[in-house]
Amino acid sequence: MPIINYIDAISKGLWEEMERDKNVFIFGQDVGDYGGAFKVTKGFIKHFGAERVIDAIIAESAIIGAATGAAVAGMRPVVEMQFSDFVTNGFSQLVNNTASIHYRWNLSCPIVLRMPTGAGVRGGPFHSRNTEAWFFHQPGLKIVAPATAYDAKGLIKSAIRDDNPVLFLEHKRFYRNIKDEVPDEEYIVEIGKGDIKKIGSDISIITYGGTLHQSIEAAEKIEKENGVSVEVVDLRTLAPLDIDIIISSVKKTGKVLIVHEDNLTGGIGGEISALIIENAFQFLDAPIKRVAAFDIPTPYSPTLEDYFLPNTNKIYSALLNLSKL
Amino acid sequence: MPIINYIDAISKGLWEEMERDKNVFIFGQDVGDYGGAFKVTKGFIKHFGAERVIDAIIAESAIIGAATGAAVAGMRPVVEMQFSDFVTNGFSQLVNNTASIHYRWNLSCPIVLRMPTGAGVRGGPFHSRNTEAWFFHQPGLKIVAPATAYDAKGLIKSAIRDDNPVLFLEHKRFYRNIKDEVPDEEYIVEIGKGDIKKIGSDISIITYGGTLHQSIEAAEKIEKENGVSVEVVDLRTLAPLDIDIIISSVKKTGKVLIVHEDNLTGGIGGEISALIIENAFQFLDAPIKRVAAFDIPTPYSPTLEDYFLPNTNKIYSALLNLSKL
Amino acid sequence: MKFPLTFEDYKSLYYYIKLVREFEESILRLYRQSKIVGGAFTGYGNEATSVGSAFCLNKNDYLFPMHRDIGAHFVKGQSVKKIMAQHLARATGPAKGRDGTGHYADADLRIFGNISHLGAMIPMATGMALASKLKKEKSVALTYIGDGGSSIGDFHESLVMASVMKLPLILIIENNQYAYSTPISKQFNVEKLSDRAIGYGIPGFTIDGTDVEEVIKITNEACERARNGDGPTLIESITMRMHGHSAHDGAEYVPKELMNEWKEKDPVINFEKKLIDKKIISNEFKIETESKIKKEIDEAIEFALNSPFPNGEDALVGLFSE
Amino acid sequence: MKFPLTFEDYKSLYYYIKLVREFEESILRLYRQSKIVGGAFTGYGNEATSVGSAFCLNKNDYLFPMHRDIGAHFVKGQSVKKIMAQHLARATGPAKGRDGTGHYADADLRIFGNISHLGAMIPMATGMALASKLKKEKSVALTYIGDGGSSIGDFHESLVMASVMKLPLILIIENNQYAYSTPISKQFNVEKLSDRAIGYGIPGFTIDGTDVEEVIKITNEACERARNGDGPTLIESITMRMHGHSAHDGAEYVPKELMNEWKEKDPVINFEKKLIDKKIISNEFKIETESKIKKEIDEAIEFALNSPFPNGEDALVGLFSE
Ligand SMILES: Cc1ncc(C[n+]2csc(CCOP(=O)(O)OP(=O)(O)O)c2C)c(N)n1
Ligand SMILES: Cc1ncc(C[n+]2csc(CCOP(=O)(O)OP(=O)(O)O)c2C)c(N)n1
Ligand SMILES: [Mg+2]
Ligand SMILES: [Mg+2]
Repeated sequence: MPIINYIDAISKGLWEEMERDKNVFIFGQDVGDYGGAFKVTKGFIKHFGAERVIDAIIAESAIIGAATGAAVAGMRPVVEMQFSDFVTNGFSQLVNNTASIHYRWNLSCPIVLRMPTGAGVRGGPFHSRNTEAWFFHQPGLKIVAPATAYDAKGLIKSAIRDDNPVLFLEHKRFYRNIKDEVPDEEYIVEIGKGDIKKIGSDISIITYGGTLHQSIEAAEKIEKENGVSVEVVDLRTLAPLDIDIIISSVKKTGKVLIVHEDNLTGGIGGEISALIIENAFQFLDAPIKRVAAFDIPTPYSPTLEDYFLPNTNKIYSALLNLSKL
Repeated sequence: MPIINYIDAISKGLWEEMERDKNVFIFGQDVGDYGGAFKVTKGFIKHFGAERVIDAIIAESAIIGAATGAAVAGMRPVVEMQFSDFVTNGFSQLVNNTASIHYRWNLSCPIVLRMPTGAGVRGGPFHSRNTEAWFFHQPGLKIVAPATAYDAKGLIKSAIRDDNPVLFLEHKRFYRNIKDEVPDEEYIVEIGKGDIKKIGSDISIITYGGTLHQSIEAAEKIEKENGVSVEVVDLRTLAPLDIDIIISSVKKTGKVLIVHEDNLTGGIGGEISALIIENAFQFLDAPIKRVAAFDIPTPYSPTLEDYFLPNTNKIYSALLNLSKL
Repeated sequence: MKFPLTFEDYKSLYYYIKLVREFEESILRLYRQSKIVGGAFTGYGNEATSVGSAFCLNKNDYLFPMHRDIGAHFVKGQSVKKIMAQHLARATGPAKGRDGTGHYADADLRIFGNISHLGAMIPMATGMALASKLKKEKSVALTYIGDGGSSIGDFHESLVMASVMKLPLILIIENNQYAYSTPISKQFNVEKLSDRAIGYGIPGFTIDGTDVEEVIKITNEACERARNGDGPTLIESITMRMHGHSAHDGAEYVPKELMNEWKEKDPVINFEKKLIDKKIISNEFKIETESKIKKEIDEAIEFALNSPFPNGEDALVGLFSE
Repeated sequence: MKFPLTFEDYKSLYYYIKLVREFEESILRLYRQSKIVGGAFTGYGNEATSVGSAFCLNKNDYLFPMHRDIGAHFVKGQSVKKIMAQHLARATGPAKGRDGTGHYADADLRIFGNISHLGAMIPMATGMALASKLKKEKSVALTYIGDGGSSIGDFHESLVMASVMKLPLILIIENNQYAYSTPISKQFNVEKLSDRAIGYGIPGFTIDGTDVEEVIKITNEACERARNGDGPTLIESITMRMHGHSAHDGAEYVPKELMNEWKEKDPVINFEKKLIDKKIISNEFKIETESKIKKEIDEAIEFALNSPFPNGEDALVGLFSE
């Protein structure tokens, strides 16, 4: 099977869906001739034309609102935020209008919001946001956060086909650093389904997005060095959460480490912890632990950012502590 | 001691702080002659003048941004959102600028954002928001949510004196429905300190704001009818969380019910649950349970809204179930 | 729509303008009888603007009315019964009790009611205008904003977008002298809000919003430009909010003289007078229309009051499209 | 500031304009040497606007520079060393490595650097203008926005607010023909962005942003109005972004002819030529100034490169004011 970059997987998925459905269009800053700040839509405008790959003004509230309106009117907009951070400017549209269209109006709102997400690229406080916790708390939004090329392609296609608003969190650190096997044949990854990325029996890591690969690394390290068998559950979809895959892993291992790149307090790790307690309390052999970024804005300087972020070592240490409980 | 309304307690606290410090000023829509949509600042403009009680245009992003700028320049603005819901329009200012001023600039930003909050008043989806979970996840913001007149007055005063941004969530259902003893003498309630509103030994309820009184009612009912002794912990401050008061209550009772009016998923109940697990796992005799609003927008019709919201009966049932575990 | 107006048009307009006035009177009565669970807004003084502007729309045009525009709902084809059920939070309203007043959508009629956040519908209307352009539908999107609401960022972002993308959007600023208790002197510092159009490079007009013919003439031209691919239009309609902000508000802050001045310009009374004076309608027709409206409203009230509230459990249905 | 400019003023301006150009050249060199960990922006083409506008400010005026305005930092008194340390993410920069480039505040100098969200500083500048008014300080708040960034809601909300509250705010739109890869033809549809001022009822000017004297003249008048209580001014400064959006961007999307046209208007070269032609400065002074600047920059680079990165653990200090 061909091995391709995470970013190319997203581009291919977008391209195929645009070929499949002429109502799909791309809308965002610099997405046309320039192909977007990260070049995800490079070459699209030549093939699909300027009516389907539309450069937007710098006005995220109008962009999200207009895409919402277009979606209700039967189009299938795929919006690109230049960086996830700037979704804050369209926050009101997203949580008030977009999220509740179906509940209030009984109408579909098939909009995909692509957001280059996350830290670790020396982007500083305003180009590094993990935005999932805000939207996870908003009823009516679906959220996916793929961490492999395979999942990215499969999920962008599902997101576009979904009749609901879907936030597509693509980790910008992965674009050209993560590559894996992606079949040439048509496939999708279902929204709402997690994936066991590594089987294990002693501890479950529940993670997604930015910290998946570090989690796998730490799991492999502790297996090799300490003989502890760790299962790595990749949520892939954050809303709706795949509670079944979490609970069945926890029932097997009895110990849980939740890992996310987002700030600790109020991150979705808290909700996952609460759900495990509510659904599998009697299976727990130790307290649930979390590894996440510290509760500060993402600092710019490499020394600060490295200290601030979760990493393989921090996850390994947490696993080691858990294994001794 | 005089018994006064929740709303009057807020007004009095504001008034006293404006008398104390001439840098304090009120800024919001219709706050001047009209005294604000809920009349919290009724009469203020006559006493303090139009330079200290300032009617704002309808532009929440500019309001929050301007208040932030004024605060950094040495003023102490107290901003009123007409309803908490509209803070979404100033979301970017609040989470990007306001919250991180001290971290990035090492400058104080003493702004108070008063937000008439919460449901149960037939306000429908856009006049009923509980907004705490979003801001709880944003490092750099303090959040208080008083549920009594005493706490409301004590906390608005502390909020104004704090050199950091403080979100003051005043529950609009309480304004003229909740009254209690408020001393005439000067006092404050410290930010960051919870309060045991009812002592008990079998189960701990952890709650705040909109669900405090229902929690107390349910606790009293189960004590009377079923002989179960319930402790009610009123967080009062949500950020920074008073983890000590939570943990010491949990250590005593071994069973926990978290109650909030906000939507369940991604609400701050998840974080509280996770913290209890991390800090008092061995003291738990039963899974931690939660009672919260369902994961939908706040519906308008009384039948729907009543079904949607937590209430005394739901809390009582959850306590009863917990008591049997 | 064809301009100038025909006799039939005038009769139709008369019916709608009277209907709005009577409908809103009935809402206020229901409010005083505590039959309305939340707030109640009226568009007293705004009838000519809301009715006249919507009158210019075709069936497949998109309408985004605001909280003073019940008239636009009716003109676009919504039934009095359904709007009444909305106000009474019943299961038979289009929003099934999930939201009240004009807060609902009717996709068949292409009516998309507002949310409470002022300005929030302008980007959505812009998006429907974009959809219209992409689909080559020739539909226009018409929406409204208050004098106060026109300060919100969404107003600006949408007009920049619609202008540069040449979208068929029409935005009417209903300048009714007040935003809640705040007079326009504290909200903006410009003679005519339509001058904002200059900064977007689009046509802008300030019109007498109590004169239904003027409203129709200018809106109709805007529709034509929009359909011809000439982009958006900004219209400032000068009216008066002749009631309080909502039913609970006595509007004591409005100077009596100002209110009296505007009573002279009451759009319903004046339009009726003009039609009768010009013999476009007869006194008979007036009485007929009035009794027809009374009957319609009485039936709607009965329908709504006899309609059930939604079942509580139904609250949990339909968050997502399955 | 007094207008017209004195000889000393011209010399000072010459120094700053040259400093900016040399500073930015050095930043690009450091970027190519991979000494800059994140992005690197320059204000090539914008020197006259950023230097000239800040030149009008007093010590206690508030300055909110944007990402093309390094010149304004220097004029307002910031040291080359500190700005260099900022760019290199060192502990010795005013933001102590927590943010880079011009993203910091220096309360003593009343410099408040931007955050990345375009438009976000305009409300904050408006708020400082409000503080100035409330404290009767007579300070003005000066800020900037790009042609692209001027579409953002905060632009509109702030100007409505500043206008109706008569706040001493000056907003300069730096229209440099592009927003990242997007030409202005796709961003707005109006001849002059300063025409937006009409809709806010405030003075608006479109000026040649490569001509430092014109920039100073118009900004200075705006400052005077602001200090006199006459409210805000909107200035559109026409310039060219003569580099890519940031150092990684080759700007292949800019037509060669357009770039060449603008090279004729290079604000640094032209200003120098004019000063020498008019004998305001001598060739000697030029050489002196250049070597002074070179020394300053070399020292700043040395200072910054020898400065430590912050300690990782320090990341956790200072979220709140205690
Ligand atoms: C974003 C936002 N801020 C505040 C409010 C509260 N609010 C509701 S109506 C209103 C006044 C609106 O005035 P205007 O826009 O002039 O419309 P009018 O009611 O006069 O028709 C206010 C402040 C709101 N609904 N949305
Ligand atoms: C709210 C927001 N949206 C998007 C961006 C991404 N972005 C950064 S700079 C830029 C282009 C800015 O163009 P302009 O305002 O003209 O300023 P210039 O860089 O040309 O000086 C964009 C889109 C941003 N920083 N903020
Ligand atoms: Mg109004
Ligand atoms: Mg530009």
